[in-house]
Amino acid sequence: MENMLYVSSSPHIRSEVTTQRLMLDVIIALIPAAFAGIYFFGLRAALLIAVTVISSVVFEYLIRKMLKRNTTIGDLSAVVTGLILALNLPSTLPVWMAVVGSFFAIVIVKQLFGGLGYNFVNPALAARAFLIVSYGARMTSWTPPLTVANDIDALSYATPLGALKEGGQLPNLLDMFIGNIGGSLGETSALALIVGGIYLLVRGVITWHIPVIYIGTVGLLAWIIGPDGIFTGNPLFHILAGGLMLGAIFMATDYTTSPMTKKGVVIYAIGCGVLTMLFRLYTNMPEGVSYAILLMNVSVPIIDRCTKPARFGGKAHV
Amino acid sequence: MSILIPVAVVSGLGLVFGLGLSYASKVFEVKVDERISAVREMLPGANCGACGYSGCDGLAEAIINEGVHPSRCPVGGIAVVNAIADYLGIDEGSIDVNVARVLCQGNCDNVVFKYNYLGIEDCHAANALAGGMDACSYGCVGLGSCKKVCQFDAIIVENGLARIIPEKCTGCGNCVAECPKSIIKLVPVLSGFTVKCNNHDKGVIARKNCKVGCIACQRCVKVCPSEAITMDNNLAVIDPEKCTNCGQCAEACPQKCITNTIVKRFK
Amino acid sequence: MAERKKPISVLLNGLIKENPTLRLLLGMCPSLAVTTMAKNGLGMGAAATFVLVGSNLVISLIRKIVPDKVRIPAYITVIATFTTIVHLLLAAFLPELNKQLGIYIPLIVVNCIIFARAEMFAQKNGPLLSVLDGLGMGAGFTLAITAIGSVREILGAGTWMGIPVTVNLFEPAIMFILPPGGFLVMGFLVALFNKLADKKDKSLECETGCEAGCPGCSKAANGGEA
Amino acid sequence: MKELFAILIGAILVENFVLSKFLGICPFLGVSKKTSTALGMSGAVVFVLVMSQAVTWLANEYLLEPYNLEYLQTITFILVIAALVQFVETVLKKLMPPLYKALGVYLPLITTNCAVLGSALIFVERNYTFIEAVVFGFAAGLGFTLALILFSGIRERLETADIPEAFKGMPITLVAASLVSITFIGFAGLIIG
Amino acid sequence: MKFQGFRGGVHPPQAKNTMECATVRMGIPEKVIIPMQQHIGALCQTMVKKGDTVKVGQVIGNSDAYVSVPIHSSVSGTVTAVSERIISGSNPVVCIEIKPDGLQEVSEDVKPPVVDSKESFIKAIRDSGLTGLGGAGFPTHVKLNPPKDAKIDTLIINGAECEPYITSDYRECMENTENIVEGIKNVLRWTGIPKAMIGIEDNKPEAIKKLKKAVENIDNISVHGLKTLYPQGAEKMLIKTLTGREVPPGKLPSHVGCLVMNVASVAFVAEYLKTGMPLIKKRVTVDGSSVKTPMNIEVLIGTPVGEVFKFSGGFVSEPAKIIMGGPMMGISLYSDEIPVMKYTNALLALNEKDGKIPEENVCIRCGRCVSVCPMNLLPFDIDRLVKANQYDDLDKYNVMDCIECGCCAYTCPAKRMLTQSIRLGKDALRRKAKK
Amino acid sequence: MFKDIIKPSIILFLVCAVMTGALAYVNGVTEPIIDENNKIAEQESLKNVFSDADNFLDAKTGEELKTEGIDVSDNIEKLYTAQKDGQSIGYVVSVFSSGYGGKLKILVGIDNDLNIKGISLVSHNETPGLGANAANPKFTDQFLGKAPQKEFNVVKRVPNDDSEIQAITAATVTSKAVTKGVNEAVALVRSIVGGA
Ligand SMILES: Cc1cc2nc3c(=O)[nH]c(=O)nc-3n(C[C@H](O)[C@H](O)[C@H](O)COP(=O)(O)O)c2cc1C
Ligand SMILES: Cc1cc2nc3c(=O)[nH]c(=O)nc-3n(C[C@H](O)[C@H](O)[C@H](O)COP(=O)(O)O)c2cc1C
Ligand SMILES: Cc1cc2nc3c(=O)[nH]c(=O)nc-3n(C[C@H](O)[C@H](O)[C@H](O)COP(=O)(O)O)c2cc1C
Ligand SMILES: Cc1cc2nc3c(=O)[nH]c(=O)nc-3n(C[C@H](O)[C@H](O)[C@H](O)CO)c2cc1C
Ligand code: SF4
Ligand code: SF4
Ligand code: SF4
Ligand code: SF4
Ligand code: FES
Repeated sequence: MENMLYVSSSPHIRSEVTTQRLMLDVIIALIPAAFAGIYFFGLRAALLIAVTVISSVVFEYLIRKMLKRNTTIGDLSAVVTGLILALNLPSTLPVWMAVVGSFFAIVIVKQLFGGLGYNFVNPALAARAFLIVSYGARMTSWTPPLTVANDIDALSYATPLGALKEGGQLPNLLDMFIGNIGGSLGETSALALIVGGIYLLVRGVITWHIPVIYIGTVGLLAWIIGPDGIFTGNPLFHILAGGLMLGAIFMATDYTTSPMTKKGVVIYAIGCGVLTMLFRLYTNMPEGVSYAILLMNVSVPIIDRCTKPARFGGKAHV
Repeated sequence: MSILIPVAVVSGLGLVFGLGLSYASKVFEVKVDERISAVREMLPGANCGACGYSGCDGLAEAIINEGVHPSRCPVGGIAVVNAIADYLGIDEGSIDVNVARVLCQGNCDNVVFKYNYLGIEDCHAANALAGGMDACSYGCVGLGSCKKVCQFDAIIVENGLARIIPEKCTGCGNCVAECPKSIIKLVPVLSGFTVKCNNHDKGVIARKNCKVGCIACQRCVKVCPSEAITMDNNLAVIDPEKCTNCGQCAEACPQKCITNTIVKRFK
Repeated sequence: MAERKKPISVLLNGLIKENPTLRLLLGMCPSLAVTTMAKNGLGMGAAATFVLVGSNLVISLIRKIVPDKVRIPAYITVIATFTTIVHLLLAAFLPELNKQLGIYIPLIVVNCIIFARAEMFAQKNGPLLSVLDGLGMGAGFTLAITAIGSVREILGAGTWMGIPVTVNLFEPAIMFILPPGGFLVMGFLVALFNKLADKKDKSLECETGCEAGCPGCSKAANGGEA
Repeated sequence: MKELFAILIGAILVENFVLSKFLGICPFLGVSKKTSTALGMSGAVVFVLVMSQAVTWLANEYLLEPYNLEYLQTITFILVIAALVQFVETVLKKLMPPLYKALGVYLPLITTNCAVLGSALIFVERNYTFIEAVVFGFAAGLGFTLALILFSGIRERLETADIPEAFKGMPITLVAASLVSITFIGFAGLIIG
Repeated sequence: MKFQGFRGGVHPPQAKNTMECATVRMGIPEKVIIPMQQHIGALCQTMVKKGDTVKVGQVIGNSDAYVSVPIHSSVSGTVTAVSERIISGSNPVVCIEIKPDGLQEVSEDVKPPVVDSKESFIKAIRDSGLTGLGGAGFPTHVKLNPPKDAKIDTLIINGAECEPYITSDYRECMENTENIVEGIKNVLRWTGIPKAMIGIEDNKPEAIKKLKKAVENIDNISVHGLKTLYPQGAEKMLIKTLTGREVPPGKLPSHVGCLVMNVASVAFVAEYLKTGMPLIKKRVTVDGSSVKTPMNIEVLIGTPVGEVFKFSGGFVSEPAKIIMGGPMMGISLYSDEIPVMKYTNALLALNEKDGKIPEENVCIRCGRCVSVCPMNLLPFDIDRLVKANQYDDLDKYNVMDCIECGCCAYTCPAKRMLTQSIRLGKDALRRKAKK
Repeated sequence: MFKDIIKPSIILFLVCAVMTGALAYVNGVTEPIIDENNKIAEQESLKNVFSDADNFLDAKTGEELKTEGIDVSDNIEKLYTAQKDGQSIGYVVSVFSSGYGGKLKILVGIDNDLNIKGISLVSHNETPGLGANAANPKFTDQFLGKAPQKEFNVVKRVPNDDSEIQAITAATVTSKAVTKGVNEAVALVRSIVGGA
């Protein structure tokens, strides 16, 4: 034998799935939602998407360089973060604020904690929360979709949930399903998001547990706690409104910030659902998905700790 | 009046609490030995466990309760031992100041490899796979398991070989226990010439595997004026008690595996 | 404590090497709560310094006569007295600031810095050194929280000491004057300070600074494990 | 009853002592390294908060108010709390060693914990009744517990994270606290009752 | 019978290219190298020295220890060396090198054993040199003689062969069906176990059919098709699938009334009782991307793997990695001088592309490792602690339960070396326990 | 006995006594000043919302008003009477309302003709930059002038008439809370002065 052989510990084969491939799949799955956003909110939406994605990648590159670490933009997770952040922004947001959001997501939430896999809250969502807290007015000035823009006062267009809170005119469910309503540029079209979600399911990137249980919990609670007493709610309205679809399919499922075990995932998804409805119904904020997911992110370490799988052939140890 | 009432209220409280607390501490008194915490304070606080107790707290307890001698702590050195001995009024005893030494010079340039290792950077991990990638099965694997356990940053691994910085090493022995090849030895700081090799293979094999390994040619044995060198299963060993640091062995060694490791600081 | 301490080094100690806020991480609550504005930092710092100096002085004077059993209540009484005095003075002469600082003024009494200095320093040293230590620590505290306040005010409100400074540069991010901003700015400043301050001296870094058994320090954490 | 519930939820979620009121930060940062220690500390804090709220309320009602001595609140409260804590500690040590082992080490740390004195000052400010004050103390303790437990889980995870050198230790802990605090802002607008 | 199954598992590509390759017998090699430890248990002492002549079946290594088996010469010839070599573990093992004389003269000790009681049966099994042929290499006579208080009610015959590439057990089932059935009967008879179950993964329908036919008329032997899912063949999983019982941590199959034997092991029992020829040869699958003609070969134990490859027709490309065993559990060899041993069931030669292991990336907490681990462990967490040198916290994670199946590392998208990390953790815990 | 119990107690007693003595002294000095400060501050804040007045009579609390048979909502804290040259020219109402971050306290100055003279947010816990902007004159000035017959209404666009109040962007909750407080204050004064 002339050449030196490789020696390594078993197993000697690895599956085809790679981090990069998973992230690429998420990007592909988000494309319908991104296009829906551009369709309904115009080129401004496209600009915001481009800006957040590029700035996220650039920040990721620069901060790793600064910290003298290897470059990780190749794993595409920064692209996912940028894309999801963009979909969470109103299309009117000043561009520089979107860049600040990317900075917060990538540098403070992700890389300060060690980068991919180490952050304990969802970077894109934390950045959104940061922007809401910092620039509340800008983050809640919704414009109507281009398709309905001409006849209504542009400045005060309400999202479905906003309208529910303020007693405005509720949009019809079909518009909500297609995305012909106000809101963040990527959250309005349930259709596009579901298409993406099915792609992720088929590719095995996510399992059905989080989206289905999350959305199911919201629907159930919406039905139970109706406006006219118990069991009078309209689950479909709450399911299609706000950022629930985007949140349940793409954000609550983020690996890094969701539990590791099946049991944990169930608790987590139910928690997300309950908190979402708590925020929607019992706070002054019309929308609760972001904070619900963030709060459950924060609880993940404890959930993980309490849901260690039972030992094979015996009781769980500690 | 405006002064009397407040004074009465607060100092009344003070009196009540003073009485209550003093009384309670008398009634509910639980003895603790202050000496333990005093000794604990004097120990270095590295919690390295080199003394064989559960960290410095453990040793402090053992010193007081079991009469263990303070020189059990190899880390603090004479100063700490003296301080504790003074405090407890006991004999200082003697402590050997030891320093760790890696008995191998087989870095990536010197040693021949037998395979291409793909795996975790850890000596135990590589060692589990056919004894590591070095053709010499006695030598330093060079993936730094020792470095990971040294709390004093005294070990660096360069070019596939661990090296100990004697100025930083406290002789705690953690690395000695960790090395899968058992090639780190604690030696008295003042010992000078050392055979930096651990290879017990026959000369031919040793020469084939490593450029700087001991090939058991016995030249050092012959040249040593104080008969301090013996052969142990194909490996030269220097007895520090007998060694006079004359350095003739180092010159005689064709493989250059005897070196003067005495450190300036200790001279 | 055999070695003699130099008054100057005692005074300067608190500024950087053992900066109570950024190095020893004592008295975190006021450092975070009142620092929404630089001005509050100054006010809070001055108030705390007054209490520190006063209590250090009194405690170093009475340290020999107070028996161990009632040491804690006695010291606390002293500290509480000075705190109340400050509170009353503020209410009388600077009512605006008093309102801004709210319950954090009476809370100076439980500020770990003060108790820690009483236990660590005044307890063991004479009045002169104790006063200097109080001054140094107080100055360090003031400096630190004014710095935190400045950063938060500039980023979060676009003003400094109430003066607009960023008018057209950027829209201030309100988060910085809310609780999360406090933690964030503090985190960055501590990181910066660790980098600036004596690098070799790692052990001091937050973990083992306080010997008074103050909550912030590792003794608390380790205590639970033992 | 509804009032009490509002106080309870309010103090746990909306005005969480640690995350939005900045009270009790020192133990929050100091004792959150391990979930087990966090549990111990939380237990001790809840215990002391409930006891001290009761005692300080009584002291305020029957010693200070009758004589118009409100300005002595600080000194009286802190004295009462210090004595209480020390007394409890001594008694526990002797009578209930297991409980002392679990809570004891934290007790002395609590005297200098803003949360205890802070909640006493707050009940005065808000004119709470005895029951309300005690419930408030209990809820504040629970809020502290919630924050501490969640945070300890996160910190255990940070333990093995690959954090930049300058941020290792306290700085990253503070940044993490900031993020947790952002998430709690979600509760800020909770309409209770 | 209901499929109970186990949790987790993975589906690596099967690559069973040699299913239809009937076993070819390889001749006598240039030299054989026989290590004195080919089993779990005590090392054997050498019974011969350099220069001695030995015959086929002659005992050349033995030990007084109970958990150990004798080692026989697989050739007749002259001992040319007795020396320590590194095989695959960290410590060198004494090996006897024999130069065959080509005559294959059989030792006079080789004769059918007289078996008339359980004791004599156990003794015969020990003398046969049989250690588990399923890959673990545990001395079979120890297994067959469980502690008195263990009531064994089921003999499980492991024909799962869940690893990719390997088909040697399948060939065993196809070519040696009678011996398998007879071996089972023998074991049942002498150990008093009432029934036997044969488990075979359902990607081998022919074998299932054939064995079903063979046991048609036997009441207490049944054949079960198993879902094709790695690591179906691991004994704890197999027991769970076939009987629904879970072997508790740290306990043996006998704890739940089971005894697991590989198909080749039982077939060998039958053969030995008939002929008395000890374990000197092994059926080995030769495959992999560098191998020209994948095939099943019957090889004399001690044959250097290089010669086996040469016999199979050599390589299409320079191999970058040689694996003894399957790709999931096998050991990668550093040299082609390493001999085939009793437990060797496959030899794989992989080319550069297949042989290289991708670089580790950071864990993205995807949870895949957790969901595939058949032992319900948290591989990412163990890995995290091991990498951080935090061995103290490791006890809580049941590290010792890991069966090193490799599912976690196989499935990890970040390509983390989880199984190796866990081995390291086990190693550290063992060292700690020793201290 | 003495050393263990009595002595510590005496010392603690003495420390407390001395310290409290000092405190009581300081309090003696500062108390009048603080009281004075508070009074001035109160007058100032009242004057802020009713600059025409030169004196404010001591307040009546909501409870007291109730006993006088005036219909007041629970949110009314106090009612001050504003005087000019000894003549009552109007009222200042201190009213609570619940905003985004909890209670708001609002002072509303209203003259006898139901003209709103001034509004100020005395204390609130609203989010800086959002709800807190309700304290800005930009928002509060919308209320000045004659109180509408019905009530003030919050709208999210440019107001059409004087009874409409434009909400602060993204702080509708606060805007509504302030408006509700003002409406209650107006209702109270209306019931006192009658009709107009
Ligand atoms: C120390 C030790 C003792 C064992 N003792 C027995 C035994 O008494 N009875 C038995 O049936 N198997 C025994 N085994 C064998 C195991 O049950 C098992 O077959 C062997 O470890 C291989 O497992 P695997 O093939 O799943 O890898 C023992 C194994 C070891 C390592
Ligand atoms: C992950 C794993 C996979 C295994 N796969 C098989 C297999 O496919 N076939 C087999 O006979 N033994 C397999 N084994 C070994 C069995 O656990 C067990 O040791 C063997 O069946 C016992 O029989 P033996 O002692 O006759 O070898 C596997 C072990 C492990 C840990
Ligand atoms: C962190 C945060 C703080 C907020 N603060 C206030 C506030 O102080 N006052 C307020 O009216 N709304 C506040 N809001 C917004 C409300 O939740 C709600 O969105 C808004 O009042 C609805 O008004 P709009 O219809 O004008 O958007 C805040 C929201 C967030 C997320
Ligand atoms: C299914 C899936 C969902 C993801 N969702 C998010 C997300 O909501 N926000 C985000 O910043 N990154 C997301 N990522 C990318 C990546 O996991 C994330 O940046 C990590 O949290 C960084 O450590 C997602 C990745 C995957 C595979
Ligand atoms: S080099 Fe070894 S003996 Fe020396 S301090 Fe480090 S671990 Fe201890
Ligand atoms: S000395 Fe030992 S532990 Fe250190 S690198 Fe070499 S082989 Fe590894
Ligand atoms: S190798 Fe161990 S940890 Fe990994 S899947 Fe298999 S049993 Fe689980
Ligand atoms: S499979 Fe790999 S990336 Fe996924 S959780 Fe496990 S170790 Fe992490
Ligand atoms: S300052 Fe608040 S607990 Fe220390």
